[in-house]
Amino acid sequence: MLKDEISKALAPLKLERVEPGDYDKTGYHLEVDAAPEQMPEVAQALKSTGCFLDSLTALDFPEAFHVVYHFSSFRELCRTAVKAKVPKGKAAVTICRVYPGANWYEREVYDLFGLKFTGHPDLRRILLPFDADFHPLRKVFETEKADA
Amino acid sequence: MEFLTQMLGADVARMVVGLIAIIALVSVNALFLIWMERKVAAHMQLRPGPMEVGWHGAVQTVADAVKLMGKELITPTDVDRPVYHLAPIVIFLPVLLSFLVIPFSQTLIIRDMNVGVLLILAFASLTVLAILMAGWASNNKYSVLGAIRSVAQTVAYEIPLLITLMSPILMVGSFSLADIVAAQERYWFVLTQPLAFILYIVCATAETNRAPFDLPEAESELVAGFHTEYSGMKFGLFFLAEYTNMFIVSALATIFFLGGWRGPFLPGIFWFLIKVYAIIFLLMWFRWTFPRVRFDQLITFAWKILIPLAFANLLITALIMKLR
Amino acid sequence: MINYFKEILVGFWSLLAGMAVTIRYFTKPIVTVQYPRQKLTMSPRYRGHTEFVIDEETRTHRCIACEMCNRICPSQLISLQGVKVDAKKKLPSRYIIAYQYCSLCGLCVEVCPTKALKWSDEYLLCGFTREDSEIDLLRRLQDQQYAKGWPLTPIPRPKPEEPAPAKGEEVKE
Amino acid sequence: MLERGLEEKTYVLNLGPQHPSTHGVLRVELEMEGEFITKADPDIGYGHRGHEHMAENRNYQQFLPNLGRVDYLHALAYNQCYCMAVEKLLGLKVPERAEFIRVITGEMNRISSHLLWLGAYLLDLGAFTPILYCFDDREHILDLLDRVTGSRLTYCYYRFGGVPQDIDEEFVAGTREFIKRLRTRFRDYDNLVTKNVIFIHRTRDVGIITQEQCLEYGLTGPMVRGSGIPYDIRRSEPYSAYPLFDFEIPIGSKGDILDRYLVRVKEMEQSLRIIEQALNKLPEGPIMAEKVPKRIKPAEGEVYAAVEAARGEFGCYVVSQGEVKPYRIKLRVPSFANLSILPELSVDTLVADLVAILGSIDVVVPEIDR
Repeated sequence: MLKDEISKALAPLKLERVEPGDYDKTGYHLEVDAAPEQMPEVAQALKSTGCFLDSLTALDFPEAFHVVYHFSSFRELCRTAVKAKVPKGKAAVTICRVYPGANWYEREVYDLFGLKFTGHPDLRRILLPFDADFHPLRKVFETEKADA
Repeated sequence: MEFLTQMLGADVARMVVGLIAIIALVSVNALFLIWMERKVAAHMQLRPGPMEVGWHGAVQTVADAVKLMGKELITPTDVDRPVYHLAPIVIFLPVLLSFLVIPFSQTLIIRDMNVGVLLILAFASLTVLAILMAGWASNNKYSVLGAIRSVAQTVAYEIPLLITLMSPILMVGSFSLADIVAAQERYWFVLTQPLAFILYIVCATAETNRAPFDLPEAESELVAGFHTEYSGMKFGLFFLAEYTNMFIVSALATIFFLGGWRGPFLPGIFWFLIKVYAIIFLLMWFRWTFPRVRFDQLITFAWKILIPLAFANLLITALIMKLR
Repeated sequence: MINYFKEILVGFWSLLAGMAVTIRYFTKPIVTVQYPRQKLTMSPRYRGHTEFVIDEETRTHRCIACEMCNRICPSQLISLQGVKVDAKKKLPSRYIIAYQYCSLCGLCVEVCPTKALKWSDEYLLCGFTREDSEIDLLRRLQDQQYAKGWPLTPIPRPKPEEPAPAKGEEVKE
Repeated sequence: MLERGLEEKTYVLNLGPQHPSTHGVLRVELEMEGEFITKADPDIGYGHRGHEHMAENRNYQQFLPNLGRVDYLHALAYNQCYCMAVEKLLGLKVPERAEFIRVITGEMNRISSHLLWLGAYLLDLGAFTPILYCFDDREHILDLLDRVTGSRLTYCYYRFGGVPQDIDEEFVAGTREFIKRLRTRFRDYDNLVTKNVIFIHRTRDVGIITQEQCLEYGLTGPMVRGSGIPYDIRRSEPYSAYPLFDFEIPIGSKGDILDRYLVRVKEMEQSLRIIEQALNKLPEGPIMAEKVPKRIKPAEGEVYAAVEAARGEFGCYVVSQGEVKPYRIKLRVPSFANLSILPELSVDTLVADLVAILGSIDVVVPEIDR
């Protein structure tokens, strides 16, 4: 089972939480919580088991950004959700050395949430104009203000 | 006519009248060809094409031409002005002059020269100069790329074109177009020179920058290639030249391989035009069927396939002629 | 050497096969429709703009101005005003859709408790101004009733500040 | 420009945003040396409409029409994915007939998307005529889907718990006829395109994607299948009624453009097979789940659902805080990841190849921009 393989690969990292998910309810086979600094190692471990980065996004909660990484595999169905809580004002750590595909995802998160990724080679805005001065998916962002 | 003859002498009068006739022919021919191209394309694509102006849209191209003439001639900033303005004229003139030596029928030929073929080919090479001028002067990267491609393409394709035409010339022993037609009294050269005919059609397609060899104006890569920056009638002249060029290469094919104006019942001019338009239809058929080749493949194709085959064909022809 | 010629021949043959396809289609009848000259019949579920269902029995609409459609509309394009005609019954006095914002999702038609809305099969919709695409369903209903020779549904006014225009005038645009 | 270009070795060429072959408003900044590309930098976001932000300000049902506008070519798959995600959140069970209808219409939509791709791709390569034939076929699909869904392009047909309107006999008969028709048309496409020597030379050994790259960039859909990885969510993570049908996953060997082309063409044939089986097995029964709440207010939680769209994996990540509006909806669109490999693929290729590669990725730019 790929699920066990991944758990085994993640074991030496001593992550906050690695437990099987309720697939019928959430669509995850494995739920992982990690510290943002651990993300490159987590990504490396997942890559060694043959997982690819499915999607990367963030959630804006009042106290912190949750960066959510979804991993999946070509070989066997195993969806892994990794969450890294980044307190407001701090930066996440890039994984695009491991997965070059994360480059654009991280740029997108930076663009829409204003969350910086340390170590990212090219952290520019991607969807919005380069001179935009707002981050629309933050909960404090109001549409009306942006229109005006 | 007589007045002109007296004043200028028979030869010059013939030239003047001929030139006027040519300009009329070129315009009418282009208008017809554009309409034909639209109709051929449309019917191959299961649609009717222009239907609104005139019978089955026959006058549509006239309307378009009027629109083109009415359009403002925009000159972009930072173009090389003299060259930019000159290019449409340069592309149009040689095309016009090529008509001088084409025998439309036994008698309908403005000037039968003994180097007719060479004249046409020499003028045809001038087109590339105009394209290079247009592309370079436009100060547009797409245009420059189109122009550069065009030069390389013409250089690569003129060689097999000339070598291919040498085989029938060898059989006739004359560069005069009228002589070549006259030599096909018993049979058309397409029967004895089928390979040369195919090679010629391929080269002619490339020479006129038609799909699948329309790289100088490949719209999916270079937007519109060398004439990206031209508007109004200047663009119209490029367009006119393209379609007139098609007519000339098809006329050459007719003269060299399909017996020129020869044919039963109808007067020679009709046979000539029927054959020319049949070849043009073939070129249009290519365009609406094939994808475009890549630039390096185009050159490879010319040097690795066309030129060896053309040479082989020439050698075999020469051998047979010698043995006979 | 043999490969060289074989490749040329195979390639040449494939080109001829392609040309055979296009010339076959060249002779086939055309499949397109000449747009404004030929009319299409729309499929029964075609989603044009919404309009009132005319009840065969009462010969009028079934709208009770409950504003369900207004609430579910993703684009908030329905401007609906209801007026109480008696203690229980509520009728719309104004039902205008700003069709230019409509995304044709169909939620308003589905949510309607009295099935008062349906799709029209109008597809030749164009106009010069934004106002041209604002469709007054109550007026449209009257037009349809007028065309059938049925009595027109009066448009109730909440509190008429000015005398209501005569029925005949309302039909004329 | 030209004067400066003479001194420097490379120059910058803007491909797009208004360019015939960028398929929408995509701009690729090319650094070129002659006709060779040394660096390509796609610039996206011209069509950014803020779908994800819109989702946070609407309730669950009101977001439905947006899905048809993310990828307008395979809108029904996107509808389905979002519905699946919310159904998972609500714990709804979709009746079997509705699942069958979803499969049939979704696969029809997939064929129409692939057909449009085929035509537009040939247009990129300079062949004009195939797109009209493809449109002719596609028109039949649109007519059929029009009968069922009421719209021709930006469908908004599936609902939480099923589908709102049933399919009728005429649709079934029309679909069967269409399947027959398309199968004969494939022969023409074969002769006109697949076997064409120019087409083969343009596409063979160009834009090769290795399996390693698929993994690194998170590519999905025909992109990975062209590289020989049989990854298809319809098979690997069976959803809807797909486990009931027998179909193959066509894969390529080399991962070049030709492989991706062939994969898509074969996929159309497989889709026809699926539709045929679904029509034969079509069960009777309700089309809507029984207890669909009028007011959609899922409990707190999050869910990730994915479907196989025409371009790859479309994922819908919905986070609910127990309110009528979703807390966050992330749309994982396939084209976004698929396009991100373009800079790597385009180095040291010709412009003509770049156009061919870009076309073979099959991007739908509004989907990337969201």
